[in-house]
Order: sequence, then C-alpha cells, then structure tokens
Amino acid sequence: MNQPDLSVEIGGISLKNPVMSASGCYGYGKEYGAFYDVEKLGALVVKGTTLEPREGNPPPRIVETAAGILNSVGLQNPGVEYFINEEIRTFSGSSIPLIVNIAGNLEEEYIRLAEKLDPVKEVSGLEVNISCPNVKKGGMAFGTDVECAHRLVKGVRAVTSKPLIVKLSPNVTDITGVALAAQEAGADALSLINTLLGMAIDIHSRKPVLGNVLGGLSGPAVKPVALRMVWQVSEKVRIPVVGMGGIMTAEDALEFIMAGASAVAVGTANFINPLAIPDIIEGIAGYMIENNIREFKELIGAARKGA
Amino acid sequence: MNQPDLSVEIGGISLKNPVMSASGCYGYGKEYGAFYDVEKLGALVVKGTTLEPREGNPPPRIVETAAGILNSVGLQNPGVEYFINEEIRTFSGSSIPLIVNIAGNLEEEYIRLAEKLDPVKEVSGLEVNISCPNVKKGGMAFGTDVECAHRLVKGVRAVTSKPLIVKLSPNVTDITGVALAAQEAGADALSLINTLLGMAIDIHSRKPVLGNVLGGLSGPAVKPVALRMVWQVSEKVRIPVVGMGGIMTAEDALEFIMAGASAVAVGTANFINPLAIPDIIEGIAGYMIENNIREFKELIGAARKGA
Amino acid sequence: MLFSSKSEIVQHQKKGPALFRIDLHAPEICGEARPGQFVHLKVEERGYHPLLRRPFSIYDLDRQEGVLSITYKVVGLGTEILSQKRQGETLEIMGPLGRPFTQWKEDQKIIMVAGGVGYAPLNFLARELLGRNIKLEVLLGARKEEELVGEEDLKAMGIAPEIAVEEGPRGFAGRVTELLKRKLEEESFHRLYSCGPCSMLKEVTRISREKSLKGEVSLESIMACGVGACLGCAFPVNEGSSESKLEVSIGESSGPKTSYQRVCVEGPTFSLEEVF
Amino acid sequence: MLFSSKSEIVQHQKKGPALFRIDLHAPEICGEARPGQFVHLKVEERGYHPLLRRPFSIYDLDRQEGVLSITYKVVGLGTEILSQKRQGETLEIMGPLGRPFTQWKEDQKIIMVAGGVGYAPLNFLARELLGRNIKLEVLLGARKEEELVGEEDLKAMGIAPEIAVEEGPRGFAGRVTELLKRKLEEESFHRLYSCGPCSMLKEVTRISREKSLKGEVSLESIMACGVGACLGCAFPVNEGSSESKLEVSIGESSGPKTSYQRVCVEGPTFSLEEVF
Ligand SMILES: Cc1cc2nc3c(=O)[nH]c(=O)nc-3n(C[C@H](O)[C@H](O)[C@H](O)COP(=O)(O)OP(=O)(O)OC[C@H]3O[C@@H](n4cnc5c(N)ncnc54)[C@H](O)[C@@H]3O)c2cc1C
Ligand SMILES: Cc1cc2nc3c(=O)[nH]c(=O)nc-3n(C[C@H](O)[C@H](O)[C@H](O)COP(=O)(O)OP(=O)(O)OC[C@H]3O[C@@H](n4cnc5c(N)ncnc54)[C@H](O)[C@@H]3O)c2cc1C
Ligand SMILES: Cc1cc2nc3c(=O)[nH]c(=O)nc-3n(C[C@H](O)[C@H](O)[C@H](O)COP(=O)(O)O)c2cc1C
Ligand SMILES: Cc1cc2nc3c(=O)[nH]c(=O)nc-3n(C[C@H](O)[C@H](O)[C@H](O)COP(=O)(O)O)c2cc1C
Ligand code: FES
Ligand code: FES
Repeated sequence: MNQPDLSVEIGGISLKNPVMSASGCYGYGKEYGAFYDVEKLGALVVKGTTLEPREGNPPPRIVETAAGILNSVGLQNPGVEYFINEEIRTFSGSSIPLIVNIAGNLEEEYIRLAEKLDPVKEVSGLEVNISCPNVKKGGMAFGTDVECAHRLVKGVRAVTSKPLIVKLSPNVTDITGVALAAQEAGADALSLINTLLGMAIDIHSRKPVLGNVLGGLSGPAVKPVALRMVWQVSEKVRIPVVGMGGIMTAEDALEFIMAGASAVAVGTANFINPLAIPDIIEGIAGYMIENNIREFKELIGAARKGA
Repeated sequence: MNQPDLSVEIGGISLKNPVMSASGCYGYGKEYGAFYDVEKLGALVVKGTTLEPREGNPPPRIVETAAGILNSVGLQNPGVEYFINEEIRTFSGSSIPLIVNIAGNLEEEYIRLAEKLDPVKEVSGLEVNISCPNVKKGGMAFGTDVECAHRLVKGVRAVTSKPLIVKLSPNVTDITGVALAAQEAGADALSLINTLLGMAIDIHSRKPVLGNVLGGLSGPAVKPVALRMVWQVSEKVRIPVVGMGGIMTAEDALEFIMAGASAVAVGTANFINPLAIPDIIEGIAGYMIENNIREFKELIGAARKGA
Repeated sequence: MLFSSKSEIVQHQKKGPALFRIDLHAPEICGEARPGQFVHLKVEERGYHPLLRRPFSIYDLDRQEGVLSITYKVVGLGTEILSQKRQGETLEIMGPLGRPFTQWKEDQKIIMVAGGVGYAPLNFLARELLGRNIKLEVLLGARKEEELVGEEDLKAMGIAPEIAVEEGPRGFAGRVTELLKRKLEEESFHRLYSCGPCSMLKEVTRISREKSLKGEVSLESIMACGVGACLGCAFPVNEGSSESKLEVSIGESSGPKTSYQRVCVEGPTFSLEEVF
Repeated sequence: MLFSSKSEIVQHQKKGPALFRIDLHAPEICGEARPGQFVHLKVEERGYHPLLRRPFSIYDLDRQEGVLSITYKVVGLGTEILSQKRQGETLEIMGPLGRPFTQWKEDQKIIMVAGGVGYAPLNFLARELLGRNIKLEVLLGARKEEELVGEEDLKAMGIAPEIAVEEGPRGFAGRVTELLKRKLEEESFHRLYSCGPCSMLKEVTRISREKSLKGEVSLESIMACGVGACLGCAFPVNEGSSESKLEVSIGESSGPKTSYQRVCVEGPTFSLEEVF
C-alpha cells in the first residue's frame, strides 16, 4: 500500500495530517525545530497570547502527579504586539497552518486580540481559549457558562473572518452545552480538553506545592476524561473536533479519532519525548497501512459506528 | 511519644481513626476481613445500596488507564431488603461505625431507602450518593444541579435522624455550590470525590472497551482533582469533609487532611494492596509521632493555615 | 487469613517464544491451595503502571518445598514486566483465591481440554487426579505449535496428550474442539474439565451438553480486587445453577435467566450448566 | 539538531551512600557540549511513573571516546530508579541543553564554590579552565562528610580543594559560604563560579556583591520540557541584566525589577547580577 492519505480539514483549515501541537506546550515552534523539521506538523498551535504582556505565575510552576503534571505557568507571554511585530517573521516561510491561541479576562480583550490578528496573513486560524477566568463574572471561566461562552464567541466571530477553533474547558458539568453554544455562536471547530483544575500539597512543608496553589492537570492521567468529552461532544455537534488530553502515542491519538475527533493535539508528551509528534504521525500512518485504510477520514468516529 | 490520638468526629459519628473504606470498593467488609481485622477501620462504608436489587452493567466492567481504573459496575447489589435481612447480622458484634451508601434514580427511592434504614440500629450513618442519574431530570446526576441536590438531601433529612454524609460528584462546574446546598439542606458531613466520568476505546476492535461505554475513573490519576475539590469545599463549608480519590499511601491521605479533610476514604488502593487501609492508618500515626503531633485534629487543614 | 506478601522467585524459565514459568517460594499459599485456584500478582513494585494486580492460575505446587508455580504467556504490559524479573527478586503475591475445581469420588475416567496457556489450572488438577489413579485423557490445542502448553509436564506424569494445532503441522490439523467432538463420538467419560479462550469454552460447553457430559470450566475475566470486593469481574451465570447469595437476575437477557457472578469468588471454576 | 536518543551505560559507580556516577556513550552530545550545560534523562523506559525527564549537569566528558558523565544524588523516585540501572542498559538522553558558563580570556585566577552535588557542573568547567592554565581554587561544602562531591576528581587534576563540613569533623567546621567570606578577605579573584542549594547561592551572591566579585551561578528548577517550550522552569531574574526577548517584568515584586526567565534556556547559568 502507498503512503496513506492523512489529510483532513478543520473548520476551513487544510491539514496534511491530523496532528497539531497543543498550545502552551510547544512555545512558538522553534524549540522542537531543534529536533526535527516542524513543517511535519499538521498545524502549529502557538502558546496562549494575551493583549498585554503577562509575567506569569510565581514558581514552582510544575509538579508531577501520578501519570500527569500540574502546571501553573499562568499565560506568561510577551503580548500580541510583540507576537505580531517580532515572532510572526519566523513563520513567513512556513507551509503549515499557524494557529494562534488567544486568551483574556474580559470579553473586550478577546475581541481586540482577534481584531489585531485578523489582518496578519501568516495566521491561519485562531484558537479561542475560553478557560480563562471571566473577571466580570466573578472569576468563573468563560467556558463554564453557556451564555458567557456564546457571547464571547459571537463577539470574536464578528470581528474576524479567520477560522475560529473554540477551546473548551473540561471543568464543567455538561461540556456538550458549551460546545453547542460555541457552535451556534459561529465557531468553525472545537478543541478539547484544556487542563483539569487540580492541586498538590507538600506534606513536609505543609503547603501547596505550586506557587499559585491551583494548577492545570495534563498528561496520561486525564486521557479517559478527555476521551469521554470528545465522545460526548462529537456526538452532538456538526463542526469538527480537535481532541487532546494525555495523548502520548499513536494508539492514544487513534482512540480520540475513533471517539470522533477529526484531528488531535499533543501537549505534555513533547516534554517526555521531543519526537512525540512525528512519532505519532508515523504511527497513525502505520496503523492505516496495517489495516488497509486509505483515507484518514474513515477512522473519524469509527468507534461510534456500532454504538 | 505515646501512640498519638487519631480520633475524630464526622457529623456526629465518632471514629477512632480517620480512615474509612470507600463505597463499592470494599464489599460488605468480609472480603478484606480475610487479610486483617476489619475493626481496625475508622468506619466501614459499604457498597451502594438501592431500593430494588440491581443486576449491574454488562462486562467488561473494568479497564485500566494510566495510574487509574475505569469501572462500570453499575451499582450491582441485592437491594436494601436483602441488606437489612441478611447482611446486617454480620455487623451486630462490630464496634466500628457502619455507614451505608444509598443510591437511586428517583428522589423517592432515596427517601424510602432512608426510611427503611433509619430504624436499623447497626447503621451509624448514611452516605447519600448523589452522583446517580436523576431520571426525572433527563438523566443528569442529582449531584450536578444545586437545586436537585438540595431537594434530595432535604427529603432524606426529613425521614431519618441518622447522620447524613452527602457524597459529591466531581463532574461539575462548581462543586462548592453543590456542597453548600447539601449543607443547607441538612447534611452532617460531605464526602468527595466520587469517580470522574471517563472512557476508553479499543483501537483494534474499534469499540469502547467497557460494556457500558462510559465508566468512572478512580485511582492515583484523579488525586490532584480530588485534592483541589477538597481544598475548595472545605474552605466554604462548616461541616466536616471526608476526602477520597486516589489515596494509595499515608502521604496521600495526609495531603487530603492538610487540604481540609477531617477523614479520608480508600477505594481503589485496596485492589492493589489488600492491606492499604491498615498501612495508611499506621503511616498517619507514624507521621504524627515523627512530627510530634499529639492530636490528629491539628493536621486538618494544615496547608490552609498560611494560605 | 488470606496471604498477601512478598515471595522470592526461585526459578524463572522461558518455555516458548512468549511463554514462561515462574516458581515462587510461598509456603503460606501452598498449604491451602487447591487445583483451579489462582494467585493475584503485583508485577510492578514501584509506580502505578500497570496499576492493578494480575491473576494467574496455580500451575503446580511443591508443598514440601513451599514452591508454587505459574505458567504464563506474555500478552501485554503486565506480563512483559513479569517476564523481565530475575531469580532472587521478589513479587507481591496474594492467594490462594477463587473456587477450586470440584473433584468427585466416583469419577474414574476424565477428559481435559485445554487451549494454549489455558492448560495452566489443568496441570495442577491433572497431578491430583493422577494421584487418585484416575484414567485421564488430555487434549491440548493451540493455533501454532509453539503456543502449546503442558505436553512436557504431562509426559513426565505419564500422560500422552492428544494435540490439535490449527496451523499444523503437528497432531490434528484443526481446532481442539473438533478433536473433542470426535473423541466423544468414540468414548465416554465421567467428567470434563476445560480452560482456554472464551470462544473455545463456549464450543466445549455446547459439545459437552450435546453428549450430556458433565464437567467444569475455568473462566477468565479482567479483575481488579480478585477477592470479591469490587464486582468488576462479573460474568453472566445461568440462574438456579449456583448457590451464590449475590444473585440478581439480568432482565434483558434472552435465553435462560442469568445473573452476574464474580469470577474471582464464585469462579473462576463454573460448572458446564452455569455458563454460556 | 539537538540529540535525543538512547545511550548505553558504559559504567555506573557508587560514589557515596546516596551518590552515583554514570558514564554514558553519547558521542553526538559530547561533540558540542560545554561546561554548565545539562542533559535531560528519561529514567523510566516504560510507563509514566515518573512521567517527566530529569535534568543533570554534565560532570565530565571524554570527547575521544564519546563518553559523557553525570554525578547524581538519590533524592526521590527518579534518581532512585536511575540508581538501579546496570551497565549495558540504555537511557534516553537529550542534550546538550542550556546556557554554558561564560569563560573570559582575561581571567587568571578563579574561585569555585560548590555545595554537595552542586559540584557537578563545576567539575567539567574546572577541567577546561585548567587546560587554559588558570589558577583555580575550589571550596567544597556539605552538611556531612559523605555528601562531599569532587575531592577525588579535583586531586586527580592537581587541585587540592578546601573543605567545609557543617557537621564536622573534616576541614572547616561550618558553611562553605563562611569559608568563602574568609577567603575573600585574604585574596582576590577575577571570577567566581558556583553551584549548590538555592540558599547557599543566595549567600554566595550576597558575599560576592559585597566584594564586587563578578561571576556566574548555576541554578536548579523543576523542569518539564528542558528546551524552553513550556515556561515551567521560570526563575525571577533581575531586569536589564539579560538579553532574553521573553522579558515581562513582574509587577508586584519589591526590590529591583525582575522578569521570569527559563532556567533551561536563559539558564541554568546566570550572572551574579541577574539573580537574587
Ligand atoms: C483466574 C485467572 C487465571 C489466569 N491464569 C492465567 C495463567 O495461568 N497464565 C496466563 O498466561 N494467563 C492467565 N490469566 C490471564 C492473565 O491474567 C492475563 O493474561 C494478564 O493479566 C494480562 O496482563 P497484561 O498486563 O500482560 O496484559 P494487558 O496489557 O492488561 O492486556 C492484554 C490483553 O489481554 C487481555 N486481558 C488482560 N487481562 C485479562 C484477564 N484477566 N482475562 C482475560 N483477558 C485479559 C486484555 O483485554 C488485552 O486484550 C488468568 C486470568 C484469570 C482471570
Ligand atoms: C539544570 C539542572 C542540573 C542538575 N544537575 C544535577 C546533577 O548534576 N546532579 C544531581 O544530583 N542533581 C542535579 N539536578 C537536580 C536533579 O534534577 C534532581 O535532583 C532530580 O530531578 C530529582 O529527581 P527525583 O525523581 O529523584 O526526585 P523527586 O522525587 O522529583 O523530588 C525529590 C525532591 O527534589 C526536589 N527536586 C526535584 N527536581 C528538582 C530540580 N530539577 N531542581 C531542584 N529540586 C528538585 C523536589 O522538589 C523534591 O523535594 C539538576 C537540576 C537542574 C535543573
Ligand atoms: C505547561 C502547559 C502550558 C499550557 N498553556 C496553555 C495555553 O497557553 N493555552 C491553552 O489553551 N492551553 C494551554 N495548555 C493546555 C494544553 O494545550 C492542553 O490542552 C492540555 O495540556 C492537555 O493536553 P496534554 O495532556 O497533551 O498536555 C497548557 C498545558 C501545559 C502543560
Ligand atoms: C469498583 C468501584 C465501585 C464503586 N462503587 C461505588 C458505589 O457503589 N457508591 C459510591 O458512592 N461510590 C462508588 N465508587 C466510588 C468510590 O467510593 C470512590 O469515591 C472513588 O473510587 C474514588 O476513590 P479511590 O480513587 O480511592 O477509588 C466505586 C468505585 C469503584 C472503583
Ligand atoms: S475482581 Fe473484584 S470482585 Fe472479582
Ligand atoms: S523546562 Fe520547559 S521552559 Fe524550561
């Protein structure tokens, strides 16, 4: 069998394969460029970008847990102006889609971000991180309230023609409600899951381990929850879903795809295996060859077929 | 230093130490009685009991995930009548508190269960599992809606004078809301967390692994999430909190206690180490001796003190 | 009290491409163990990967030496880790667990049917039956020749098993159930014992019922606790045929009424009437 | 391209009660590595416990043989697992990572201060400095005598380090920082290099500043990626003193303005002006 066709379209963005970097875990792509050609990715999702520069949270920012890590990086980033003026250059020669993850504490921040990024031709799409605390709503995340999420996405939709991928928070009672609200408000695709809120305590110092007390859980530990949410959401929506949360291997990625994801993103795995993304792309191709599957699309939602 | 004082009171139930069995993971206590004297426990929490017998879900019911397990046992149990008529005898000579976990799909089922168990003198308290699907509310769990939870607990409260421990579901946006509702409705204590909803897919058969598709995630993987919820809830409520979720060792138990739990429950750990509970009790005592702590109560919420 | 502690590996032998035998020093378990029972092993001493223990049938026992043997096939992470343990290392072991095979005084002629490593519990049983001077015939099946388990040990006990290898070239070229069928056309037995893959056991049960041959099978299931506490290992068992108190009938099932029983307590041994 | 692959353990020696040295065959890394850089090791080949890699300074290099050494102390699960690896086994290693120590042509007389296993990056640096015929004085400190690292290797290079052991009885009975203070009263140096626990480095920085002694320290931090992609290893660095583009000033901090910098990329080497 020839090299199988791994291409897929996510909300109007054409990917040559379904594996992207997860925001915040891949810097601006340069770091892993030291290990392999980043053009191998299906798409490059860069880290959370805010309107103003953010210093991030005090250390320690990382603590390991059983098969997972908690992080409290806190959106440290140099701000959207710096991104547009300085970082963007490095992408001018790139042939793969560049997706910018945007975040804020106010609706207006998201809208300003989308306005600023709309004319930037190197940017193929925006990933709207709605897990951020909504300052006006007393700090509950935008993504935990159906109405907030709807208004936020609608606001962003109004100011940009770029494809919008709305990134959902798993810290909710009913993720399908938020998913449907985002779809209705004009999202072209959904990505899930962001990190699960968690914490760890040092029993010797009798204090929380993280400088910021709470952190976001990622890695293999969260995979069953992420997979369940992808399963539930992809059953309800008609827009494509990008699955993530604990994907370490091609087998993990295939689980998400069979659950209904049209593409996947890889975060924490990069830290353990810097070649995780190319390994996963190769592994998916290998599975297709072994199982005589010509088109990647045949696999999307394969586990739902009988269900 | 002498043997430290491990005693604590949970909603009017006096425990000689703060370590209980987690419901559904310890049968009716007999199984682990083959390894050690079950009277060592702080309290014995028996498995989920329903009004009518339940057959449970089709196999496979267990699948391992990274540092966790998914289970879809589905409340298999012989029903409350059988429990009262047959099982209860084995507890008549017991000196440790017996707590019965009750579950149902209708509010009335919980109330009938509480009524039937109220006169049973061997029963020291009820743990109200509000993670069950509320049939009248379209299948969303009682524990995911503040009003449902409040009404349910109030209803149960009205028919029994036994201490009520309300067991919270982690599959919610804001667990403190449900916790406060349960407290207001008359709960004497809270226990958390129940399992996180998850799933796994077999990429070879291209089907969900569990017979029931979805299952509940438990074990070390969920500990950071459980700990965060215990931290958040114990900050808000004035009734005691029983912490659980991934406790494998005394160190894990101490994290929950320092986060604010007055007692802990141990579930999945029993499956891996049948001596987990006595080991944890001993480990807590050892920590207290090492750190010159006379009374267990000094440790409750220790990590909050500075926070 | 059930035993749960560390046991030393006194011998670890490779028996085939993916087949191993471990001998463990576990006198506490040896004393009580009966054929058909199993032990629950912790293969990873540190960390949670894999998290759960792994069940293995007792393959053989040396009560005098206090040595218990298991024979296992490498199929996944747990058995892979197990296969790398060395002599002198220790393993956490609990047991003996589960319901043993029933042995009837009146039985004189017995047939055993094993699929691959499913021979494991039958080896210990065979040794006991032979000690009772019972006439024993054993059918061993496998897909490939190298997956056959038990031939050597049976021969050492003076039994020449009949072999069925699906992919040939040795013995009968086909399924062991086909061999069983032919056998039962020619001869009759007082009892059948069988263990192997689920699909094989189903067929063995069907064939035995046709011939009104009674017997027992040993089932497998994914287990968490191994001691009856979690209800994770449930298997649908025909009602009325067992004595468990946990019986709750399964409403939707067609065919005979069944209830979920625990493979780790009510099983792994079930009578032919109870299953499928 | 950065190197990330399996390397064979060519030697694994116990150097003290909880101290080990591993020599790895990693010619690809040896070629480029500079003193002060580190490697990121995967200690568990299967499973996710621990999940993350572990960073270790390059202790020594044999470019000819392509052998890279690290010296480490067992402090937790990862180093415990590492300590059980045997010669001939392989380890996933990536590197060389991080900013090396800066070496100034004009330096003639240099002082090094090490706390315990913090000596690790200084050993490789010492070898290079001595190759340049620089006069080198080394202060080694530890709480207990058995925690001292480097004495033997320094002696082999012809350096007699001064020793400070807090709990005695060898050498100076107190902190190595006290030894440093006394030393700087008597002598002057062109440069200081230091590595050890955070509290020690803070004191070293304070003392050096008092004496207007310039130099560099090597910091530690919990790391996830090790390559600058996650921002997990951030450390507050004084502004204006570094050239990183990622600088975002930390508003709330009192004292000089600081920004969070990545220990794995902007560090682990920082100048004495940049830190604390
Ligand atoms: C009572 C009992 C006795 C057993 N005796 C033996 C024995 O003597 N020798 C032997 O080789 N094996 C025996 N098994 C099966 C053995 O327990 C499994 O092969 C082992 O647990 C697999 O672990 P793993 O981590 O290598 O595989 P995993 O990675 O966990 O799984 C690999 C594959 O095997 C399947 N599997 C895993 N566990 C079981 C199980 N318990 N039952 C059925 N399928 C399973 C999985 O679904 C998967 O497809 C027995 C099982 C039971 C329940
Ligand atoms: C750039 C760099 C170079 C290093 N070089 C060496 C070296 O040459 N030799 C050596 O022995 N150690 C070195 N370390 C420290 C080493 O990485 C840790 O000791 C190791 O990761 C601990 O792993 P563990 O699993 O055994 O401990 P864990 O179980 O993870 O932790 C045990 C204790 O050590 C602390 N700890 C864990 N990781 C680090 C870390 N990265 N920095 C500081 N504290 C930590 C934890 O907070 C905890 O208190 C270096 C660290 C860095 C960042
Ligand atoms: C260190 C770190 C930083 C992250 N930063 C962001 C971010 O800036 N924006 C965002 O939407 N998600 C962020 N995430 C979440 C990841 O993109 C991803 O959703 C999550 O980690 C689950 O995937 P994984 O298990 O593969 O890491 C971050 C995760 C980690 C571990
Ligand atoms: C096999 C199994 C069965 C369970 N059954 C029940 C139950 O009947 N009622 C209940 O409230 N919780 C039940 N639980 C949840 C546990 O009591 C506990 O809340 C959860 O497993 C987290 O703790 P752990 O990580 O220590 O297992 C069950 C958990 C498992 C693993
Ligand atoms: S494995 Fe737990 S009941 Fe059988
Ligand atoms: S460890 Fe990831 S940026 Fe330094």
